[in-house]
Amino acid sequence: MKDVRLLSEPFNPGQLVGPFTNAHPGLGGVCTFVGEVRGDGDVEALELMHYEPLTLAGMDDLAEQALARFDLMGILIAHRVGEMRPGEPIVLVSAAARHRRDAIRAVDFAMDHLKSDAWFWKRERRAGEWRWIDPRPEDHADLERWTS
Amino acid sequence: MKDVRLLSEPFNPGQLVGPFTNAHPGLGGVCTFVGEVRGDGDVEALELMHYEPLTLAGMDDLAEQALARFDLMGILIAHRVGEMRPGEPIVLVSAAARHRRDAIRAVDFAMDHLKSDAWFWKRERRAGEWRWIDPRPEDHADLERWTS
Amino acid sequence: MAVRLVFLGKLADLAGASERELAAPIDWPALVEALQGELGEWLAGDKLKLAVNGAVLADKRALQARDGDEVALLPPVSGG
Amino acid sequence: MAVRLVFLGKLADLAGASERELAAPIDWPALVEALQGELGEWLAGDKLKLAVNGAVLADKRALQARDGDEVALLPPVSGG
Repeated sequence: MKDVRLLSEPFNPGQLVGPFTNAHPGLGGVCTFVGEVRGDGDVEALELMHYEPLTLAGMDDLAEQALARFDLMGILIAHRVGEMRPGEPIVLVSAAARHRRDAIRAVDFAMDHLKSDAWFWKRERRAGEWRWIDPRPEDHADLERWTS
Repeated sequence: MKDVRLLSEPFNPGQLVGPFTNAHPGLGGVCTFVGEVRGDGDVEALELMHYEPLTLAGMDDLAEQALARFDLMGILIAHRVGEMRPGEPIVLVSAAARHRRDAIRAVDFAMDHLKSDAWFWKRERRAGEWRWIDPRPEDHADLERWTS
Repeated sequence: MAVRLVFLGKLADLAGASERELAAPIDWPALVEALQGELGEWLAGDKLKLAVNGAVLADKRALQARDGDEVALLPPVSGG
Repeated sequence: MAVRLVFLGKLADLAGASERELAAPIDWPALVEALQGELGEWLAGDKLKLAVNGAVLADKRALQARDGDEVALLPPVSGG
Protein backbone atom coordinates (compact mmCIF):
# COMPACT_ATOMS: atom_id res chain seq x y z
CA MET A 1 0.00 0.00 0.00
CA LYS A 2 1.25 3.45 -0.92
CA ASP A 3 -0.25 6.39 0.95
CA VAL A 4 1.09 9.89 0.25
CA ARG A 5 -0.46 13.00 1.76
CA LEU A 6 -0.01 16.73 2.04
CA LEU A 7 -1.73 17.95 5.19
CA SER A 8 -2.70 21.56 5.75
CA GLU A 9 -3.86 21.02 9.34
CA PRO A 10 -2.13 19.64 12.47
CA PHE A 11 -2.13 15.85 12.61
CA ASN A 12 -1.83 13.15 15.24
CA PRO A 13 0.84 10.60 14.23
CA GLY A 14 -0.90 7.73 15.98
CA GLN A 15 -4.07 8.29 13.97
CA LEU A 16 -2.11 7.73 10.77
CA VAL A 17 0.17 4.90 11.93
CA GLY A 18 -2.55 2.80 13.56
CA PRO A 19 -4.67 2.30 10.43
CA PHE A 20 -1.53 1.97 8.27
CA THR A 21 -0.27 -0.86 10.50
CA ASN A 22 -3.65 -2.57 10.55
CA ALA A 23 -3.79 -2.43 6.75
CA HIS A 24 -0.81 -4.84 6.56
CA PRO A 25 -1.66 -8.09 8.31
CA GLY A 26 1.25 -10.51 8.34
CA LEU A 27 3.90 -7.81 8.61
CA GLY A 28 7.06 -8.32 10.58
CA GLY A 29 7.42 -4.73 11.65
CA VAL A 30 6.66 -1.09 11.11
CA CYS A 31 9.24 1.65 11.36
CA THR A 32 8.01 5.20 11.77
CA PHE A 33 9.77 8.52 11.93
CA VAL A 34 7.91 11.60 13.10
CA GLY A 35 9.65 14.96 12.78
CA GLU A 36 8.49 17.94 14.77
CA VAL A 37 9.08 21.64 14.30
CA ARG A 38 12.06 22.44 16.50
CA GLY A 39 11.86 25.55 18.63
CA ASP A 40 15.47 26.49 17.91
CA GLY A 41 16.29 29.67 19.77
CA ASP A 42 13.47 32.11 19.32
CA VAL A 43 11.60 30.54 16.40
CA GLU A 44 7.95 31.44 16.81
CA ALA A 45 6.56 29.77 13.70
CA LEU A 46 7.54 27.92 10.56
CA GLU A 47 5.77 28.13 7.24
CA LEU A 48 6.10 25.53 4.56
CA MET A 49 5.12 26.58 1.07
CA HIS A 50 4.51 23.96 -1.60
CA TYR A 51 3.51 23.76 -5.25
CA GLU A 52 1.14 20.88 -5.43
CA PRO A 53 1.77 19.74 -9.04
CA LEU A 54 5.42 19.19 -8.14
CA THR A 55 5.35 18.60 -4.38
CA LEU A 56 2.78 15.83 -4.26
CA ALA A 57 4.05 14.21 -7.46
CA GLY A 58 7.59 14.28 -6.05
CA MET A 59 6.49 12.63 -2.79
CA ASP A 60 4.61 10.00 -4.75
CA ASP A 61 7.69 9.30 -6.84
CA LEU A 62 9.77 9.03 -3.66
CA ALA A 63 7.32 6.46 -2.27
CA GLU A 64 7.62 4.48 -5.51
CA GLN A 65 11.42 4.59 -5.30
CA ALA A 66 11.30 3.25 -1.74
CA LEU A 67 8.93 0.45 -2.76
CA ALA A 68 11.26 -0.49 -5.63
CA ARG A 69 14.44 -0.33 -3.56
CA PHE A 70 13.35 -2.12 -0.37
CA ASP A 71 11.20 -5.16 0.27
CA LEU A 72 8.18 -3.36 1.69
CA MET A 73 4.55 -4.22 2.21
CA GLY A 74 3.61 -0.55 2.30
CA ILE A 75 4.78 3.00 2.80
CA LEU A 76 3.08 6.08 4.20
CA ILE A 77 4.49 9.56 3.65
CA ALA A 78 2.64 12.52 5.14
CA HIS A 79 3.93 16.09 5.20
CA ARG A 80 2.47 19.24 6.68
CA VAL A 81 2.25 22.46 4.70
CA GLY A 82 1.26 25.92 5.85
CA GLU A 83 2.08 27.60 9.14
CA MET A 84 3.21 25.52 12.11
CA ARG A 85 4.32 26.13 15.69
CA PRO A 86 7.30 24.55 17.46
CA GLY A 87 6.35 21.10 18.73
CA GLU A 88 3.87 20.33 15.95
CA PRO A 89 4.52 17.25 13.80
CA ILE A 90 5.73 18.30 10.37
CA VAL A 91 6.54 14.99 8.70
CA LEU A 92 5.72 11.32 9.16
CA VAL A 93 7.13 8.35 7.27
CA SER A 94 6.05 4.80 8.07
CA ALA A 95 7.25 1.67 6.33
CA ALA A 96 5.80 -1.80 6.85
CA ALA A 97 7.88 -4.83 5.92
CA ARG A 98 8.26 -8.48 6.69
CA HIS A 99 11.81 -7.84 7.90
CA ARG A 100 12.84 -4.97 10.09
CA ARG A 101 15.93 -3.86 8.19
CA ASP A 102 13.89 -3.02 5.08
CA ALA A 103 11.44 -0.99 7.14
CA ILE A 104 14.17 0.95 8.96
CA ARG A 105 16.22 1.63 5.83
CA ALA A 106 13.18 2.74 3.83
CA VAL A 107 12.35 5.33 6.50
CA ASP A 108 15.98 6.53 6.56
CA PHE A 109 15.98 6.77 2.75
CA ALA A 110 12.68 8.61 2.51
CA MET A 111 13.60 11.09 5.25
CA ASP A 112 16.95 11.95 3.64
CA HIS A 113 15.17 12.69 0.38
CA LEU A 114 12.30 14.62 1.93
CA LYS A 115 14.68 16.82 3.91
CA SER A 116 16.83 17.74 0.94
CA ASP A 117 15.12 17.53 -2.43
CA ALA A 118 11.40 17.64 -1.81
CA TRP A 119 9.60 20.61 -3.33
CA PHE A 120 9.14 22.73 -0.23
CA TRP A 121 10.12 26.29 0.54
CA LYS A 122 10.43 27.18 4.18
CA ARG A 123 10.47 30.35 6.21
CA GLU A 124 10.77 31.02 9.92
CA ARG A 125 9.38 33.80 12.05
CA ARG A 126 11.65 35.18 14.76
CA ALA A 127 10.75 38.30 16.72
CA GLY A 128 7.87 38.88 14.33
CA GLU A 129 10.08 38.78 11.20
CA TRP A 130 9.73 36.11 8.53
CA ARG A 131 12.93 34.88 6.88
CA TRP A 132 13.29 32.32 4.06
CA ILE A 133 15.52 29.33 4.78
CA ASP A 134 18.25 28.38 2.33
CA PRO A 135 19.09 24.75 1.57
CA ARG A 136 21.62 23.18 3.96
CA PRO A 137 24.78 21.56 2.59
CA GLU A 138 24.44 18.70 5.13
CA ASP A 139 21.16 17.72 3.52
CA HIS A 140 22.85 17.17 0.19
CA ALA A 141 25.57 15.11 1.86
CA ASP A 142 22.83 12.92 3.34
CA LEU A 143 21.48 12.28 -0.14
CA GLU A 144 24.78 10.93 -1.38
CA ARG A 145 24.43 8.00 1.00
CA TRP A 146 21.87 6.55 -1.43
CA THR A 147 23.57 7.07 -4.79
CA SER A 148 25.48 3.80 -4.90
CA MET B 1 14.53 9.72 29.67
CA LYS B 2 15.14 5.99 29.77
CA ASP B 3 12.07 3.75 29.91
CA VAL B 4 12.55 -0.04 29.79
CA ARG B 5 9.68 -2.45 30.23
CA LEU B 6 8.82 -6.14 30.12
CA LEU B 7 5.12 -6.52 29.37
CA SER B 8 3.17 -9.69 30.10
CA GLU B 9 -0.04 -8.46 28.43
CA PRO B 10 -0.82 -7.23 24.88
CA PHE B 11 0.05 -3.57 24.37
CA ASN B 12 -0.98 -0.76 22.07
CA PRO B 13 2.11 0.90 20.53
CA GLY B 14 0.44 4.31 20.26
CA GLN B 15 -0.29 4.34 23.98
CA LEU B 16 3.44 4.01 24.70
CA VAL B 17 4.78 6.29 21.95
CA GLY B 18 2.39 9.19 22.57
CA PRO B 19 3.42 9.83 26.18
CA PHE B 20 7.08 9.13 25.34
CA THR B 21 6.99 11.78 22.60
CA ASN B 22 5.22 14.29 24.82
CA ALA B 23 7.84 13.76 27.52
CA HIS B 24 10.50 15.29 25.24
CA PRO B 25 9.52 18.84 24.30
CA GLY B 26 11.99 20.42 21.90
CA LEU B 27 12.80 17.19 20.10
CA GLY B 28 13.52 17.11 16.41
CA GLY B 29 12.08 13.69 15.82
CA VAL B 30 11.07 10.32 17.15
CA CYS B 31 11.85 7.06 15.41
CA THR B 32 9.86 4.00 16.42
CA PHE B 33 10.04 0.38 15.41
CA VAL B 34 7.22 -1.97 16.30
CA GLY B 35 7.71 -5.67 15.65
CA GLU B 36 4.77 -8.02 15.44
CA VAL B 37 4.55 -11.78 15.75
CA ARG B 38 4.69 -13.05 12.18
CA GLY B 39 2.23 -15.73 11.20
CA ASP B 40 4.83 -17.63 9.17
CA GLY B 41 3.20 -20.67 7.69
CA ASP B 42 1.09 -22.35 10.29
CA VAL B 43 2.39 -20.71 13.46
CA GLU B 44 -0.47 -20.60 15.93
CA ALA B 45 1.30 -19.01 18.87
CA LEU B 46 4.67 -17.82 20.09
CA GLU B 47 5.87 -17.97 23.66
CA LEU B 48 8.69 -15.85 24.95
CA MET B 49 10.32 -16.99 28.16
CA HIS B 50 12.51 -14.61 30.13
CA TYR B 51 14.57 -14.58 33.30
CA GLU B 52 13.90 -11.22 34.84
CA PRO B 53 17.22 -10.70 36.70
CA LEU B 54 19.04 -11.01 33.38
CA THR B 55 16.43 -10.00 30.82
CA LEU B 56 15.38 -6.66 32.29
CA ALA B 57 18.94 -5.80 33.38
CA GLY B 58 20.17 -6.60 29.86
CA MET B 59 17.53 -4.37 28.26
CA ASP B 60 18.40 -1.58 30.67
CA ASP B 61 22.07 -1.93 29.78
CA LEU B 62 21.18 -1.84 26.08
CA ALA B 63 19.25 1.40 26.62
CA GLU B 64 22.29 2.88 28.39
CA GLN B 65 24.55 1.83 25.51
CA ALA B 66 22.25 3.54 23.02
CA LEU B 67 22.17 6.71 25.13
CA ALA B 68 25.97 6.70 25.29
CA ARG B 69 26.47 5.98 21.60
CA PHE B 70 23.92 8.33 20.02
CA ASP B 71 22.86 11.87 20.78
CA LEU B 72 19.43 11.07 22.21
CA MET B 73 16.92 12.86 24.39
CA GLY B 74 15.34 9.59 25.41
CA ILE B 75 14.83 5.94 24.62
CA LEU B 76 11.95 3.57 25.24
CA ILE B 77 12.37 -0.20 24.98
CA ALA B 78 9.35 -2.41 25.63
CA HIS B 79 9.22 -6.16 25.06
CA ARG B 80 6.43 -8.65 25.46
CA VAL B 81 6.89 -11.91 27.32
CA GLY B 82 4.53 -14.84 27.63
CA GLU B 83 2.28 -16.29 24.98
CA MET B 84 1.38 -14.26 21.91
CA ARG B 85 -0.66 -14.73 18.74
CA PRO B 86 0.39 -13.76 15.20
CA GLY B 87 -0.26 -10.07 14.64
CA GLU B 88 0.35 -9.02 18.23
CA PRO B 89 3.09 -6.46 18.89
CA ILE B 90 6.09 -8.16 20.48
CA VAL B 91 8.67 -5.36 20.66
CA LEU B 92 8.72 -1.59 20.54
CA VAL B 93 11.76 0.70 20.47
CA SER B 94 11.37 4.47 20.32
CA ALA B 95 14.21 6.98 20.28
CA ALA B 96 13.78 10.74 20.59
CA ALA B 97 16.55 13.02 19.39
CA ARG B 98 17.16 16.53 18.18
CA HIS B 99 18.40 15.16 14.86
CA ARG B 100 16.75 12.37 12.93
CA ARG B 101 19.84 10.30 12.12
CA ASP B 102 20.56 9.68 15.81
CA ALA B 103 16.98 8.57 16.41
CA ILE B 104 16.93 6.22 13.41
CA ARG B 105 20.34 4.70 14.13
CA ALA B 106 19.56 4.19 17.81
CA VAL B 107 16.45 2.19 16.89
CA ASP B 108 18.41 0.13 14.35
CA PHE B 109 21.13 -0.53 16.97
CA ALA B 110 18.71 -1.48 19.73
CA MET B 111 16.69 -3.79 17.47
CA ASP B 112 19.78 -5.66 16.23
CA HIS B 113 20.81 -6.27 19.82
CA LEU B 114 17.36 -7.23 21.06
CA LYS B 115 16.90 -9.73 18.23
CA SER B 116 20.19 -11.50 18.80
CA ASP B 117 21.59 -11.22 22.29
CA ALA B 118 18.72 -10.32 24.58
CA TRP B 119 17.89 -12.89 27.26
CA PHE B 120 14.82 -14.46 25.70
CA TRP B 121 13.97 -18.04 24.87
CA LYS B 122 11.32 -18.55 22.26
CA ARG B 123 9.08 -21.38 21.21
CA GLU B 124 6.41 -21.69 18.53
CA ARG B 125 3.29 -23.75 18.39
CA ARG B 126 2.42 -25.37 15.06
CA ALA B 127 -0.36 -27.92 14.71
CA GLY B 128 -0.62 -28.01 18.49
CA GLU B 129 3.09 -28.83 19.00
CA TRP B 130 5.47 -26.49 20.81
CA ARG B 131 9.03 -26.28 19.45
CA TRP B 132 11.94 -24.24 20.84
CA ILE B 133 13.62 -21.84 18.40
CA ASP B 134 17.36 -21.90 17.98
CA PRO B 135 19.38 -18.70 17.49
CA ARG B 136 19.67 -17.57 13.86
CA PRO B 137 23.11 -16.95 12.32
CA GLU B 138 21.78 -13.83 10.54
CA ASP B 139 21.09 -12.25 13.89
CA HIS B 140 24.71 -12.54 14.88
CA ALA B 141 25.79 -11.06 11.55
CA ASP B 142 23.51 -8.08 12.29
CA LEU B 143 25.33 -7.51 15.56
CA GLU B 144 28.69 -7.19 13.88
CA ARG B 145 27.50 -4.03 12.19
CA TRP B 146 27.98 -2.25 15.52
CA THR B 147 31.36 -3.55 16.63
CA SER B 148 33.49 -0.87 15.00
CA MET C 1 -5.92 34.81 -23.23
CA ALA C 2 -3.48 34.56 -20.33
CA VAL C 3 -0.54 32.65 -18.88
CA ARG C 4 -0.49 32.35 -15.11
CA LEU C 5 2.86 32.87 -13.36
CA VAL C 6 3.26 31.22 -9.94
CA PHE C 7 6.00 32.52 -7.63
CA LEU C 8 7.38 30.12 -5.05
CA GLY C 9 9.34 30.77 -1.87
CA LYS C 10 11.08 34.12 -1.62
CA LEU C 11 10.06 34.99 -5.17
CA ALA C 12 6.52 35.45 -3.91
CA ASP C 13 7.86 38.18 -1.62
CA LEU C 14 9.78 39.81 -4.44
CA ALA C 15 6.76 39.68 -6.75
CA GLY C 16 4.50 41.00 -4.01
CA ALA C 17 2.04 38.20 -4.82
CA SER C 18 2.06 34.44 -5.29
CA GLU C 19 0.55 34.70 -8.78
CA ARG C 20 0.43 37.06 -11.70
CA GLU C 21 -1.14 36.86 -15.16
CA LEU C 22 0.60 37.76 -18.39
CA ALA C 23 -0.90 37.96 -21.84
CA ALA C 24 -0.36 34.74 -23.83
CA PRO C 25 1.73 33.51 -25.49
CA ILE C 26 4.93 33.82 -23.43
CA ASP C 27 8.39 32.66 -24.47
CA TRP C 28 11.72 33.26 -22.73
CA PRO C 29 12.40 36.75 -24.11
CA ALA C 30 8.87 37.79 -23.20
CA LEU C 31 9.27 36.52 -19.64
CA VAL C 32 12.62 38.32 -19.23
CA GLU C 33 10.95 41.47 -20.54
CA ALA C 34 8.08 41.11 -18.07
CA LEU C 35 10.13 40.54 -14.92
CA GLN C 36 12.32 43.40 -13.74
CA GLY C 37 14.58 44.14 -10.79
CA GLU C 38 15.44 41.36 -8.37
CA LEU C 39 12.94 39.01 -10.00
CA GLY C 40 14.73 39.56 -13.30
CA GLU C 41 18.08 38.78 -11.67
CA TRP C 42 16.70 35.52 -10.26
CA LEU C 43 15.28 34.62 -13.66
CA ALA C 44 18.63 35.14 -15.35
CA GLY C 45 20.55 33.21 -12.68
CA ASP C 46 21.43 29.51 -12.63
CA LYS C 47 19.44 28.65 -9.53
CA LEU C 48 15.94 29.36 -10.79
CA LYS C 49 14.02 26.64 -12.60
CA LEU C 50 10.79 26.91 -14.54
CA ALA C 51 7.94 24.43 -14.70
CA VAL C 52 5.12 24.53 -17.22
CA ASN C 53 1.94 22.85 -16.01
CA GLY C 54 3.90 20.92 -13.38
CA ALA C 55 6.71 19.73 -15.67
CA VAL C 56 10.15 21.18 -14.91
CA LEU C 57 11.93 22.47 -18.02
CA ALA C 58 15.38 21.03 -18.67
CA ASP C 59 16.23 24.29 -20.49
CA LYS C 60 14.21 27.18 -19.17
CA ARG C 61 15.23 29.35 -22.15
CA ALA C 62 13.12 27.02 -24.34
CA LEU C 63 9.97 28.24 -22.55
CA GLN C 64 6.84 28.26 -24.70
CA ALA C 65 3.65 28.99 -22.76
CA ARG C 66 0.25 29.38 -24.29
CA ASP C 67 -3.13 30.54 -23.15
CA GLY C 68 -4.18 28.63 -20.02
CA ASP C 69 -0.68 27.42 -19.19
CA GLU C 70 0.75 27.78 -15.69
CA VAL C 71 4.41 28.74 -15.40
CA ALA C 72 5.98 28.22 -11.97
CA LEU C 73 9.16 30.08 -10.96
CA LEU C 74 11.10 27.76 -8.65
CA PRO C 75 13.98 28.97 -6.49
CA PRO C 76 16.10 26.30 -4.74
CA VAL C 77 14.01 24.20 -2.35
CA SER C 78 14.69 24.32 1.37
CA GLY C 79 13.46 20.75 1.77
CA GLY C 80 10.84 19.45 4.16
CA MET D 1 18.68 -24.81 53.54
CA ALA D 2 18.25 -24.89 49.80
CA VAL D 3 19.56 -23.63 46.49
CA ARG D 4 16.94 -22.93 43.85
CA LEU D 5 17.69 -24.07 40.29
CA VAL D 6 15.90 -22.21 37.49
CA PHE D 7 15.65 -23.90 34.07
CA LEU D 8 15.31 -21.65 31.06
CA GLY D 9 14.10 -22.41 27.56
CA LYS D 10 14.18 -26.02 26.48
CA LEU D 11 15.88 -27.01 29.72
CA ALA D 12 12.56 -26.44 31.49
CA ASP D 13 11.07 -29.13 29.25
CA LEU D 14 13.97 -31.50 29.96
CA ALA D 15 13.72 -30.86 33.71
CA GLY D 16 9.93 -31.26 33.62
CA ALA D 17 9.65 -28.04 35.66
CA SER D 18 10.95 -24.50 35.55
CA GLU D 19 12.43 -24.72 39.04
CA ARG D 20 13.88 -27.31 41.39
CA GLU D 21 15.41 -27.11 44.85
CA LEU D 22 18.66 -28.77 45.88
CA ALA D 23 20.15 -28.97 49.36
CA ALA D 24 22.74 -26.24 49.96
CA PRO D 25 25.59 -25.76 49.43
CA ILE D 26 26.08 -26.61 45.75
CA ASP D 27 29.33 -26.48 43.83
CA TRP D 28 30.09 -27.70 40.27
CA PRO D 29 30.64 -31.39 41.13
CA ALA D 30 27.44 -31.42 43.19
CA LEU D 31 25.45 -29.90 40.33
CA VAL D 32 26.86 -32.40 37.83
CA GLU D 33 25.92 -35.15 40.26
CA ALA D 34 22.38 -33.83 40.62
CA LEU D 35 21.58 -33.45 36.92
CA GLN D 36 21.42 -36.61 34.86
CA GLY D 37 20.54 -37.54 31.29
CA GLU D 38 20.04 -34.83 28.71
CA LEU D 39 20.21 -32.12 31.38
CA GLY D 40 23.61 -33.45 32.38
CA GLU D 41 24.78 -33.36 28.77
CA TRP D 42 23.69 -29.76 28.44
CA LEU D 43 25.46 -28.89 31.69
CA ALA D 44 28.71 -30.44 30.47
CA GLY D 45 28.51 -28.77 27.05
CA ASP D 46 29.96 -25.42 25.97
CA LYS D 47 26.66 -23.75 25.21
CA LEU D 48 25.14 -23.69 28.66
CA LYS D 49 25.91 -20.80 31.00
CA LEU D 50 25.17 -20.46 34.68
CA ALA D 51 24.08 -17.38 36.60
CA VAL D 52 24.04 -17.05 40.37
CA ASN D 53 21.55 -14.50 41.66
CA GLY D 54 21.40 -12.85 38.23
CA ALA D 55 25.17 -12.67 37.64
CA VAL D 56 26.46 -14.85 34.79
CA LEU D 57 29.53 -16.86 35.76
CA ALA D 58 32.60 -16.42 33.55
CA ASP D 59 33.64 -19.95 34.52
CA LYS D 60 30.65 -22.11 35.38
CA ARG D 61 32.91 -24.75 36.94
CA ALA D 62 33.72 -22.25 39.69
CA LEU D 63 30.11 -22.42 40.90
CA GLN D 64 29.62 -21.90 44.62
CA ALA D 65 25.99 -21.59 45.69
CA ARG D 66 24.81 -21.27 49.25
CA ASP D 67 21.51 -21.42 51.03
CA GLY D 68 19.06 -18.97 49.47
CA ASP D 69 21.01 -18.56 46.23
CA GLU D 70 19.31 -18.90 42.85
CA VAL D 71 21.22 -20.73 40.11
CA ALA D 72 19.88 -20.23 36.56
CA LEU D 73 20.73 -22.70 33.78
CA LEU D 74 20.90 -20.71 30.56
CA PRO D 75 20.87 -22.37 27.13
CA PRO D 76 21.63 -20.12 24.11
CA VAL D 77 19.10 -17.32 23.79
CA SER D 78 16.81 -17.20 20.78
CA GLY D 79 16.65 -13.40 21.01
CA GLY D 80 13.58 -11.20 21.12
